[in-house]
Amino acid sequence: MTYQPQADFGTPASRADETVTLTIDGRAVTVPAGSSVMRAAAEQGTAIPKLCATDMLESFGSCRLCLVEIEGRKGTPASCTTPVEPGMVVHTQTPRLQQLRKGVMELYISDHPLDCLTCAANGDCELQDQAGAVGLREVRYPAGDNHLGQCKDISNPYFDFDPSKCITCSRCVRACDEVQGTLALTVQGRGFGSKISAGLASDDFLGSECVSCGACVQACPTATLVEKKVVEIGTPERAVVTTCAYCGVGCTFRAEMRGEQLVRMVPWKEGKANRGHSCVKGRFAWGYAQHQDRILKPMIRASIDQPWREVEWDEAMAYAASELKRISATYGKHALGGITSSRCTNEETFLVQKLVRAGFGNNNVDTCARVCHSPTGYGLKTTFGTSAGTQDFDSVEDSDVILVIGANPTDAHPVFGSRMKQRLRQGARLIVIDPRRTDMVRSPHIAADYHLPVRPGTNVAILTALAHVIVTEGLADDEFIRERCDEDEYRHWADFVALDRNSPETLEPVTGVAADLVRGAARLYATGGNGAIYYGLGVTEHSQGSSTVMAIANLAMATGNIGRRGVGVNPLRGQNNVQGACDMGSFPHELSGYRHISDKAVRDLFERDWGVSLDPEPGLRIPNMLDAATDGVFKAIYIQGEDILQSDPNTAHVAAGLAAMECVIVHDLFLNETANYAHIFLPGSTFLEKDGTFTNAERRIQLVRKVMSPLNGHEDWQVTQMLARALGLDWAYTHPSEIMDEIARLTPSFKGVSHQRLDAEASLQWPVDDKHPDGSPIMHVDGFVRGKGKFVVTDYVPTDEKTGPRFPLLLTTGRILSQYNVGAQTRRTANEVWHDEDVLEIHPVDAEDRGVRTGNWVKLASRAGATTLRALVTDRVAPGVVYTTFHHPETQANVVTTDYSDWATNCPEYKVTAVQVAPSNGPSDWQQDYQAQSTRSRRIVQRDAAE
Amino acid sequence: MGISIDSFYSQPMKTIDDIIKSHLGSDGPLLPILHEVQAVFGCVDEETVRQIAHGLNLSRAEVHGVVSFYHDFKATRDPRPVVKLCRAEACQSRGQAALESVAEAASGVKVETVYCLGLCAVGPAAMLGEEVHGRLTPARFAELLEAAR
Amino acid sequence: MKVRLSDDAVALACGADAVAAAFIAAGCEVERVSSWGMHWLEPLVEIDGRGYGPVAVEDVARVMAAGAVASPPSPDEAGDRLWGTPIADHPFIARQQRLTFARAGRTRPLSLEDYRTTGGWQGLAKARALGPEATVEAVIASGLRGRGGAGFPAGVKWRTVAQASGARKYIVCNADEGDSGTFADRMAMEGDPFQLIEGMAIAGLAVGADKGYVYVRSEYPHAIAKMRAAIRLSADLVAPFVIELRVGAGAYVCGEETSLLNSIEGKRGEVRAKPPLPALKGLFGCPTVVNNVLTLAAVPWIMAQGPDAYAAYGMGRSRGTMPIQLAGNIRHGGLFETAFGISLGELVNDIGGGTASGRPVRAVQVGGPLGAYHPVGQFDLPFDYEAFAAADGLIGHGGLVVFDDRVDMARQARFAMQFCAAESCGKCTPCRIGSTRGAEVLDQLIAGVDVDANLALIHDLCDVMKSTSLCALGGFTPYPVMSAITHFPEDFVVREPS
Amino acid sequence: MNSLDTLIRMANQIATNLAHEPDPAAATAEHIHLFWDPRMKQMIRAHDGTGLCPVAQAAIARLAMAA
Repeated sequence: MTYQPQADFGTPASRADETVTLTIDGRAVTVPAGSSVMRAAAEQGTAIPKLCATDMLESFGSCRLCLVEIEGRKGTPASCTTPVEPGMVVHTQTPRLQQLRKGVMELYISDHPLDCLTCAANGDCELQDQAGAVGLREVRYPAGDNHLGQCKDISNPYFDFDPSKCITCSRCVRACDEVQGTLALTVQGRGFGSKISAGLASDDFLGSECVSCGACVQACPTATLVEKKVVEIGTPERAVVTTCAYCGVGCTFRAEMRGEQLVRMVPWKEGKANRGHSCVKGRFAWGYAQHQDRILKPMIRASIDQPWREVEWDEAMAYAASELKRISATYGKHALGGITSSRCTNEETFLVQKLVRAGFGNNNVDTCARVCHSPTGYGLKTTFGTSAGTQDFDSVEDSDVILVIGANPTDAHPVFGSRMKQRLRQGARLIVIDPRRTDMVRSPHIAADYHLPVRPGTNVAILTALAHVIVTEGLADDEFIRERCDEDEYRHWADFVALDRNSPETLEPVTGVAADLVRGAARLYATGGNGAIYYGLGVTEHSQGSSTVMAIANLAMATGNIGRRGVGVNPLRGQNNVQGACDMGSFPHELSGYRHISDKAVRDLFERDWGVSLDPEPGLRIPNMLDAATDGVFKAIYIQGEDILQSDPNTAHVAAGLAAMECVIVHDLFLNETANYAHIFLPGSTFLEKDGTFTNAERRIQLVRKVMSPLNGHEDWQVTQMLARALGLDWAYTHPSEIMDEIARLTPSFKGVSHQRLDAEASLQWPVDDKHPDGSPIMHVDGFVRGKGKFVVTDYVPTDEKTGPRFPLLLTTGRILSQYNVGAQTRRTANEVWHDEDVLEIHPVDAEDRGVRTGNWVKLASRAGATTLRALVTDRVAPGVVYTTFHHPETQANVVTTDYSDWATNCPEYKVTAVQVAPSNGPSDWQQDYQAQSTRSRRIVQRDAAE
Repeated sequence: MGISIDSFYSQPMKTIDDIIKSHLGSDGPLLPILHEVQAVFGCVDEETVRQIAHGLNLSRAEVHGVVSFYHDFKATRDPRPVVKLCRAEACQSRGQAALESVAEAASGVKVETVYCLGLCAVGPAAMLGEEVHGRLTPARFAELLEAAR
Repeated sequence: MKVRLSDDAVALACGADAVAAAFIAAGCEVERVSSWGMHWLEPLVEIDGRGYGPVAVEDVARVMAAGAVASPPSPDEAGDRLWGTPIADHPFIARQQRLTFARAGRTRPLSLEDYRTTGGWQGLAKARALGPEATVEAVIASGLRGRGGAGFPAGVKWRTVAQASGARKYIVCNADEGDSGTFADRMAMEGDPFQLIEGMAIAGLAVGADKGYVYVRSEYPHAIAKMRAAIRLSADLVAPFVIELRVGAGAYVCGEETSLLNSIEGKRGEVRAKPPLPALKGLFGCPTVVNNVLTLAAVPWIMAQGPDAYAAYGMGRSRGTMPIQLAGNIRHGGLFETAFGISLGELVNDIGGGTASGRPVRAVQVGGPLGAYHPVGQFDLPFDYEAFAAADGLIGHGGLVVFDDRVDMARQARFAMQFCAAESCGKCTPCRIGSTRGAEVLDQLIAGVDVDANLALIHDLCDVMKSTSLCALGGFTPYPVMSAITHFPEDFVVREPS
Repeated sequence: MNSLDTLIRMANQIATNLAHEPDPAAATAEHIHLFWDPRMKQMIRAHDGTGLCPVAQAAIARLAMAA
């Protein structure tokens, strides 16, 4: 296979419905009105020379290579900025045009180093290509003023900037503006002195506002902005399209390879989730896949105080099977359980839950969605009838009012965050409900119309106050409610929210948000046109997480903001395959497609297909498993791709639960923190090493393709299958596509899904069934899945977690752009340069009270535990609120979080912990103990050494 | 005339934030702000760029791009008085070249090039502050530079 | 004794303030008025309609003495002095057809009373009575074309904006007059600011815009001050139309309309590709009329006197009058407004009186730094957009810069490239790199290196710049360069090493 | 906190949050029925009710009847 760059049509596609027919070089071509002449030519297969134009960016018209002649018009207009007109007759190749293009190219080359043969972009350089295309042979200009020999900026860990090679096409600047929306780049100076600058003259890329999304590098037509990996490895030779394994946006990439080496990840322009964009994680932070910390051989040990011993796969499987059987025989089958991973593929997840249900013989299976979006599943299923968001990402383009609550898209879902910012810059209005002043509240060109800095833990109160305004001021969409919802339930709900005790004024002391702000925001959301709600873990990770989701659904229904583009209720999923893991039946109470395990007809279907009988009772959720373990009745667990010790709340409790088990099987890339308590370690494979599918936050199922062989020898589904076979199950899948066929066979909403179709159609959004053969970008269009929309009264119930004299501050936790979740991947990449430790954000007033300054070490203590970290004094957080991330095991923010959880789903209350902050000199006791234990439990006796 | 650019802009003791705030009501206020900052502080330095970017909710790259585009805005303060000498065609045709040796010899005064002051029938012309001078001869130009110091 | 004396920048540059102070010290009442536009006579003093100029401080007593008698004696000095004859009868004034500059020299620039009593606000009143559509039609019927250089019919542009849909609409007055050899915009703003304001208000009424911007270059502090004051004084009269003044910041390219819009928006003054036309998507993305000062300043007269009266002046498709600016090495430099059609030779020799130096005229650059250099052989060219275009030239903003026989045309060609390099916004390649290369190639030519090859190269470069540049800066810089080479080839041959 | 305490807290939490349902005790019982593992249900049924709010107590009683 030879390397082909992605097709570039020069200017963005027009979305017009009408078409225009014109003639280009003697051939008729029909394109949407509003297309450029350049795009029309490209669609016809005629490549007009160009340098400043690329279809990711609006036309600019600066390079002057794409000139054409149009009959009846003077001169030689640029084809990128000239829109098509009916009957236009265009000539793209005439002697006159060739002469002019050559003349322009001669100017370019007169200020460009002549080092193509040693240039990193040799063979992958548009300037080189175009110089050839216009037939430039010599440069006649005398040696003159030039930009050669300028210093390179190598400050960014992933790419270099060499201004000597810059042709000042502004593609990087425009990509930063138009695609990413950060506007970190500019042209400095003017005329011949124009120079690309990252921020101020004294800034370099690393020190600038650049978020390292790489859009500029992708846009650069020369080697001016070039990945260090391209310099190191060489230009790619082939490309494989696959899906990113970081967040729930589900970006698709071309993994561009040279031999077996991954050179770069280039966002795939056809990808409907990301439309050719990426963030610093997806594009650059894949080095963990080759990191030396990866464990490639299975390991076992009899007890956790022993060192690990490398073994062959057979031995590991035999040992695991014997332990599981022993424990089942000794303690009963309910002493076993498993955890599926939202990082793994649908197929792998499906197999793990199948192993638990069919192999372990119980329903003790759960997934990490438990600790993030389980309330979404519960809340949206209850109100709408489906456990998923209602829209596709494109929908935001039609939103007039965007309400973001408990989400920080620019950091946690950056590619969608950029889409949202694009829409906001087009004029959509914005409401942000968040305890922190996130970048959505205010960052260049983005300013929320309303920021409601809600006190952590009072989301339900503020949403009810919004509903109060909508109902009492007559802003509800009565027609929608009458037609689409259960009216009795609506009236019940409306009477409740209309109570005085739910008014913004009454609730002001509870939420800490001024009543007039709440009223303004409610009016805007209800009357501002298409209103779309986007939310994240700031909604779900509360003791009333499920109520909050339902309160959001109530608001959307009350205002008629459901069932069309531009509106809806949109959970921003944390992990790449949270949606998929939930879809695949990872929860203990339901089988794939959200069908309750108690439903006999559903069970029958699976029992027939799998040839087993299923337990009709729900199994244990993760926290219940840990409780049962400390009770001594839960003894063995198979954990695929999740580090519960670091990610789950109340670390001490998690540790105690794990320590109480007799067989902990960790299946992961690295010896993670949980593995400190494991007896069997099964090496995992990265997303680059396997086939399968991920399902993103918009229910979009996309293929993950193997771009390289698994370093450990086996894809994760194969490992699970080996374990199943060792336990005596007769599984014989030869490819993940067969697993998907089984999923489709057993799951109505996946009926039309197959790898073959996904390969041909790039993606499908479930449900894909007889009623929606091509999938469902928008849900509940004609009616709710459950029939009538259900209004649920959500009374505000304060969390039991209370501040008091001992713990006067409220801690809330979240993510940062450059790191991901527990950091297992990102900490093993150069992303560390941006965030190499978790810090505690604290308001200046609280900091001053405690004598704390930025950079000081502080002790962060709750009733659950204490840790130390450094402080960052900032008014991004309100007084009384502190904030940190949980990316670093050295900090372990979850030592501090409690085991309080959502009433309906047990999703932990990560977002509200009463804490105290005090100056500190060193690590907490826990940290010291943990460090010692962590070192001890990571000892490995290598197989060769052992013999 | 009682109204001049200098008197309009120079309101002493104004801070950068005062200047930004006083322009927030208008659309596209960046150039007026930069003019006022330049007039009051003699330059638009990097710290000021950061402040303006923050105040207007722009990226600092954007503000830097604008500041560096326009010759009226200086990154650093030069305390010398500035004499803008027209070096455009109309003044050339009227013997402007004869002033060059005087300009080169200038000390304590910064001679900047300007292309046209709109005094094209009475050139060669120059401007000190907002005081315009036409029909310059080398001797008169030397006097002007001397007086400006 | 009441003495009238201009406070226009050109008068100030020639020492008018000191002269005024001397008259005041001598007990006279001094009234500061606009400039008549006879720049060689500044400072020009008027007493009872009779003129004295140029007047220096030491002449004050003599002027007062002469002004005190009914028919003053002729001046002792020979040459171009004016001494006691009625200014309005001076041939330079008498030969003009002053419509836009009808008030020049006659009124106090910031006097609302002077403005009203000389016909001010009649055009706006008429437009208000006629309504938007009829106003647009009147401007179309007048044949008024954009005076900034491009010569696009103003009324047609207005109609486009009037018919465009947009949340808001704007009137933008391009007062970024940066061409060497031009000063008509400056004089209009300094001398008759209310007329421009009235023109903008009429435009706003015609297209449905309620906001206007005047973008003045920072090199014109006096125009800025006058306009600011006039805007404030007339705010109630043009309401609800609101005018805001913006000051440029040292960028010639901001005279290009899209670059100017970017500058008002607070952006780098980079040129935008067209389409979209500013008329449809201009300032802040809204439909926008961008007109030059002289275009807008012509409108009140057109509305007050009727479009036919205006169209009666001129020739061909160039209707009305053009305020022509006679500059550079010319004996009678200043502002000469006349109907289109007058020949270049008449302007330079008959009206301008030849060179100021008294030496033979060698070249006249018409239309600013992007205009062609014309030899004496082209003096029969009529002042008309099409005629100049046919001669590979342009009338631009109507400025003429006269050079005598000492000019080195190779150096002028090099200067054109250097100017383009200094003022290029840097967006498009031919202008950004081509101007620098052009100056370098011309350096080689001046040094006598590879003359034939470098002449061929400069020819090719000019062709590329002219045909491929994004805006007129890069696109028209070849005009002075190529005209110099074409009409003055002797300056581009190998020279003896000096 | 031992497991029983956790279950009591959970049951109370569910009851509190379902207080606006037409029959809160029935809704609470249904919720526990649908989402709790049998061992958890058994443990709370076996408990004497101390610490449970009245609605939760009623719900557990129904759960016991249904079992």
